[in-house]
Amino acid sequence: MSVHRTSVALVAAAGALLALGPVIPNWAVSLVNVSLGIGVVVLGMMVLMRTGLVSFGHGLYYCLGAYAAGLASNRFGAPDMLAMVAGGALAALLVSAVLGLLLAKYREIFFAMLSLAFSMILYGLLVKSADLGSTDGFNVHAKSIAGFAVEGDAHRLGVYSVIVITAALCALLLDAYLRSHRGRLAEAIRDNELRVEYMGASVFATVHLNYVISAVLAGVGGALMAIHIGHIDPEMTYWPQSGEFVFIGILSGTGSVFAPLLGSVVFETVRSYAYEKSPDTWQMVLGVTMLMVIVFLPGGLWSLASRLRGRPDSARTGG
Amino acid sequence: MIKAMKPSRLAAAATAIVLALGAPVLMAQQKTSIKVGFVTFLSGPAAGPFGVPARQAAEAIVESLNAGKAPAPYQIKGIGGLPLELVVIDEAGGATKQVSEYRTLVQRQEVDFVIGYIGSGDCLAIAPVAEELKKLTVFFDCGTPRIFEEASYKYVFRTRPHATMDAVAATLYLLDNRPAVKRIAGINQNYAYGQDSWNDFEATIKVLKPEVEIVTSQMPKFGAGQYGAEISALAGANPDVIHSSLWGGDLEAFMLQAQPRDLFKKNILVLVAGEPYLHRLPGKIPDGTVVGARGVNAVFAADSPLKRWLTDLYKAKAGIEPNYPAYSVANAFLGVKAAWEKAAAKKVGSAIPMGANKNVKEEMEKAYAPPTQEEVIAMFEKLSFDTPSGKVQMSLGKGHQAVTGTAYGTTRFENGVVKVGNIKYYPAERVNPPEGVSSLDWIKSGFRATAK
Amino acid sequence: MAVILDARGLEKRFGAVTAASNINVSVEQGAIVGLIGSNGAGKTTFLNMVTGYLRPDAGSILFDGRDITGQKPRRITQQGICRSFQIPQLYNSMSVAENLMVGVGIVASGGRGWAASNALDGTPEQAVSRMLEQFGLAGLRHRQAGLLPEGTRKLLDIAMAMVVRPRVLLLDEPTSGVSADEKFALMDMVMAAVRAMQVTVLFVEHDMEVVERYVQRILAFYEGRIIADGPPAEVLRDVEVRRFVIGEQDPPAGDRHA
Amino acid sequence: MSQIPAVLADAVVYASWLFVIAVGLTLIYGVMKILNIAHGSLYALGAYSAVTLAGGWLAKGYAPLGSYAMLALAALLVGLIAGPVIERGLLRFLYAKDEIVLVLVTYALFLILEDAIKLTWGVDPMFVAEPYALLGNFEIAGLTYPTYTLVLVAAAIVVGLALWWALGFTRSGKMLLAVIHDREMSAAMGVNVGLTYFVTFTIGAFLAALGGALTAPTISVVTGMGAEVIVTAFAVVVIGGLGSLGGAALGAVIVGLVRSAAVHYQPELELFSIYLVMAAVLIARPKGLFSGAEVRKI
Repeated sequence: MSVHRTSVALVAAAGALLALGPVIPNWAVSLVNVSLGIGVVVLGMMVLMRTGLVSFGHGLYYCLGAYAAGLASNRFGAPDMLAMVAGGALAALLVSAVLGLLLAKYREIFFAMLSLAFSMILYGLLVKSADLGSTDGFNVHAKSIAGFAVEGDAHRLGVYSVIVITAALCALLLDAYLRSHRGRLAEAIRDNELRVEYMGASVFATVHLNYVISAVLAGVGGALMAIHIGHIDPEMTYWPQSGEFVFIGILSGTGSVFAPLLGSVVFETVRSYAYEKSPDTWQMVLGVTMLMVIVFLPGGLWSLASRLRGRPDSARTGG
Repeated sequence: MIKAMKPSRLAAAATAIVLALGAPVLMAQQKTSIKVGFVTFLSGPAAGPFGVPARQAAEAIVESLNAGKAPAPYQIKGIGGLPLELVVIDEAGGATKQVSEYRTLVQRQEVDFVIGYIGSGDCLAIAPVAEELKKLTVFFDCGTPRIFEEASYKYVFRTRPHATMDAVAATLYLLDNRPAVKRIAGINQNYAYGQDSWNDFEATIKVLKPEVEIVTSQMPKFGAGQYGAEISALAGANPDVIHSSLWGGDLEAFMLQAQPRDLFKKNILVLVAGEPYLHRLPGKIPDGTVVGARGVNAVFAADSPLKRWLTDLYKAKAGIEPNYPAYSVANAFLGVKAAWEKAAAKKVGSAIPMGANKNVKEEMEKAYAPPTQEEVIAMFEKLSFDTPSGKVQMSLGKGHQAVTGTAYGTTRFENGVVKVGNIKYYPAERVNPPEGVSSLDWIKSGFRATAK
Repeated sequence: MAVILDARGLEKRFGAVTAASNINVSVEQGAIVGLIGSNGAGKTTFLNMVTGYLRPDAGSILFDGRDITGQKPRRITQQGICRSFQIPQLYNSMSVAENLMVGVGIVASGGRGWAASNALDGTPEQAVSRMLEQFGLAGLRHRQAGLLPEGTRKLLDIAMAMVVRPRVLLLDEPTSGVSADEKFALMDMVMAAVRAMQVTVLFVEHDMEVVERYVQRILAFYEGRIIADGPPAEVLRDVEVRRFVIGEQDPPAGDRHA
Repeated sequence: MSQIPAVLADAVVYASWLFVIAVGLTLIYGVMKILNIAHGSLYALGAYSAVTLAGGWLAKGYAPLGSYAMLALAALLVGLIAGPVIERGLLRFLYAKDEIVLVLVTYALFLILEDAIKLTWGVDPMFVAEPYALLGNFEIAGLTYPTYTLVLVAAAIVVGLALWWALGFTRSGKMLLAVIHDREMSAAMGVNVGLTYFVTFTIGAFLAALGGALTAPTISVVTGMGAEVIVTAFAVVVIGGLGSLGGAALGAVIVGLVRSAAVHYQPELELFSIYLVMAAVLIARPKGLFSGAEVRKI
């Protein structure tokens, strides 16, 4: 049964990454950090996509999480990585619980567009707030992990470990949820809301819950990125950022919690090489990649994986 | 003969000779070239006015330096005799992406140092990473004073003065020439640079002339393109002065829309960063407009061999006069070159006089090996060096932040070209805060505050 | 026998159209009732009001003595009334077994609102397997629902209604779109399952053979009214019924969406 | 002096501009259910072509008035070349895809076109201002407006009326509406959906390019201008109700008024006024102002 396999595989992968931490080159560490930080956000996109929803404004929670983490460390004197992650999750939780009441009634393009509007409003607010550095944002420096101060190499590995472990944890929990009866409702709702209601379950409650879950994941991802990058700015809630999350979500596929994590590694690698090798046409490279995936891998990269394993491709995009 | 010479003089002479001719040969087996990461906007709205001119300047300067064509004191080939090679990266995509790209540049490309960054947000984000990766990084264009006022860095330098100077000098110039101004309006992009630029200007003029009235401050969103309503609002407020830090496509769109609507009939326009557009908007910039070039750059730069050098190589590359981003790039390259070669000379100078030790070859190699990054940084701090825009002193931010004087002038449209006349120069210390004082405090204190 | 479903004076209008006027129906536990009438006669409107898809303009619906008028479909399902659909409402991207597992899962994770009678016996997996057996779908458990032939879709649609263990089952044209030679096999299967679980059934049907063969009682609808109510033999002999209902049979409504 | 006339005048001008850039977007969505992000790039293409053609025309010293023809020509060329190429060459293979995936397809297209434009025209801002000033000025409430702004307003009205007529009173227009209401049905009824899509997208592309061409003389065309415009256009059509012509018009007017009022009375709010409106409208009317509620048959 896939229950144990996924969880075991996740733990194993996390363990392997942690073991590799000290030996792999610095840039690889950074690649893993970014990919997993983004990957956690895309896990959130995956929950939505399973529910048949796509948000063009998930940067809202990514950014919120980052700023919460940043303020936790710079203003509220908690420059502790765990506190920052918790802060990011909490901020996303509170806001999404409220906005969710509204958005859970929306579907398709209208859900996407209302999310977009909210994310752009946050952008406007941040640009206006000079004491948060306006568009320049501000720098963040996490000084400790669960109270243990870290500096230099310890800091580098600390950040890496916190990100790897958090990402693995998020994936584990999400996987458990998606396999639960409640979690399975997501796809049922995507397929046929009417029937779900006639089977006695509340579509609204489920969509709301999934929305909040995806927001919290985005918040955690934002906090992780704030810790790794050490800088946050309103760009994080600007629409192309949200578009990128959707793209990675589609690129990855929704077949397994592994998909978003691997998908974002692939995306980060492609993007970084595009920047490096063709500084003048990296957008073109990304665009073409995107089209290739949509045309040749409709189920996302994960469908490739499941095809290789000769299993029915359960990966599907939103809507 | 040689015996009679003092060791130091001997060393100096030797340095000059060897660095100019022999050094590369001597160092062949160690290091054959210097890899420079260069980051600038290649896409997006900032690419045209800043990003690409900066890149063209960088490429032209590198060619010229490698060919040893630069005038004194930069005639040594490349840097310290080593040829430079550029790795260019697009700055677009936001600070988050830039941090990743910077890591790639330093760790995968293994560049020797990085010159770059136009966006203030990017500079703020990169600085701590440069520190973490211990890589010499020189910001050539970004403006925010926050970088060295909020933190201090060992590996980070900025070879252009920060933006406070622009606002302060603009105000001084305005009040020197039009002491009567009363009604002030502004139109600035709604992002950090635009906001800071307006706030500094407002603060300065309030200090120097408390009775002025701010009639309106328009803050169109970055890249808005349509300024119809803003122009009406500005006209409706009928100000004596309109302050603007708009740049690039936004400035041009604003001018193109405002000028036919006679917005500037009854007031003075102040364009803090207007210089690059003078040649682009002939006839669109009203006479009497106050323009700056964010430093003693371009039209304001006094004629000198270095200015002629930059002008020629840039014209050859881009076909037009270099604008201030090109000057900023020159500052950055020449700053590193000066520090590097000073460090090299120091090594040779401090080397034991030849012959004192039997193993002369070993002595030579040690003395002529390229300086370490730490040695270069040690020389870079508090360095003062010549550039096409005059002397640059690294006197703020514990010797990491440049100050220069600046200048403003007034435009005059003459037979098809916009001339800048009535140019006034403001010395560095008059328009820059002293070490250890934040720009805004300095302004608010009426330019009196000193580090406590 | 105890009355389980009791509709009193139901009214429903859509603008000028009267979809239901003064509908009075009371159904005993375990009864199997057929609803006949031409399209637009008000059969489906009645179904929709009972299952909460439409709120009646007037009148009340009692289920097992409790007033459920105007409650949400979800609440009504939880109390033990479930329905199938004229156009099968499946989870097309899921396998047959998963389609049922969703329902079982909802019941299993239950929570307040659910009537005791819905409680599963055995594990969810067992509940699903039992249902697959009863509807002869065991062989198809791994097939994707979206790719099934119409007859099987109908069957699965009904199984999905049964899997949440209702006490009253409403079937909306179970045999429409099913080929003539399939329809009895399908109905036999359904009825067997229904009897095994002692479920009260109301079903809308155009096919008189099917009606005659399976029901003990018929409600004949015309222009939103019930024009006849009684045992098949009686009702089908009724003059009005012969003219308004049987006289003009409609072709089965074609599938307009999925 | 009361600001109200100025507020209204600026609102009208801005609304006209918004309408011209948004109407093609809503048309394409209405018929093809594609929210076309590449609309922004087509807008930019229109602007760049306009600058090139009109600039070239004036450089040759031909009659200045001819530059307006050049603007129109630029829009036509982009519409008739880029439109068909994109629709035949890419989109038609993907209609089966999910609505959201199609948005991503156009996003990919947008990225590709952004660099294509850069490679063709370089990154230097370009402008051709003559057509803007050529027609002189007029005054409203003591404020000067270039007569060219009237051209913009007129263009908006003409485009609006033309589409309204074409959709409501011509055979092919009625077919279009049929497709809007029910793809399968109209296909069954023998409407050539493929052709309809082809024509619609071409017209949509033309309208995007027209927006760019008409804007070109008032701005300096720069790389990334498409990105700035597209989200604003989204807001407008979403406010009005996706796929609704009248909606786009109403959306444009509302946004125009709000923004103009913000600039005159509360410049601070300009930045997100449009998104506040968008959120408010969507909250009040989940599918925008003009949108028919669809009933589900079960």
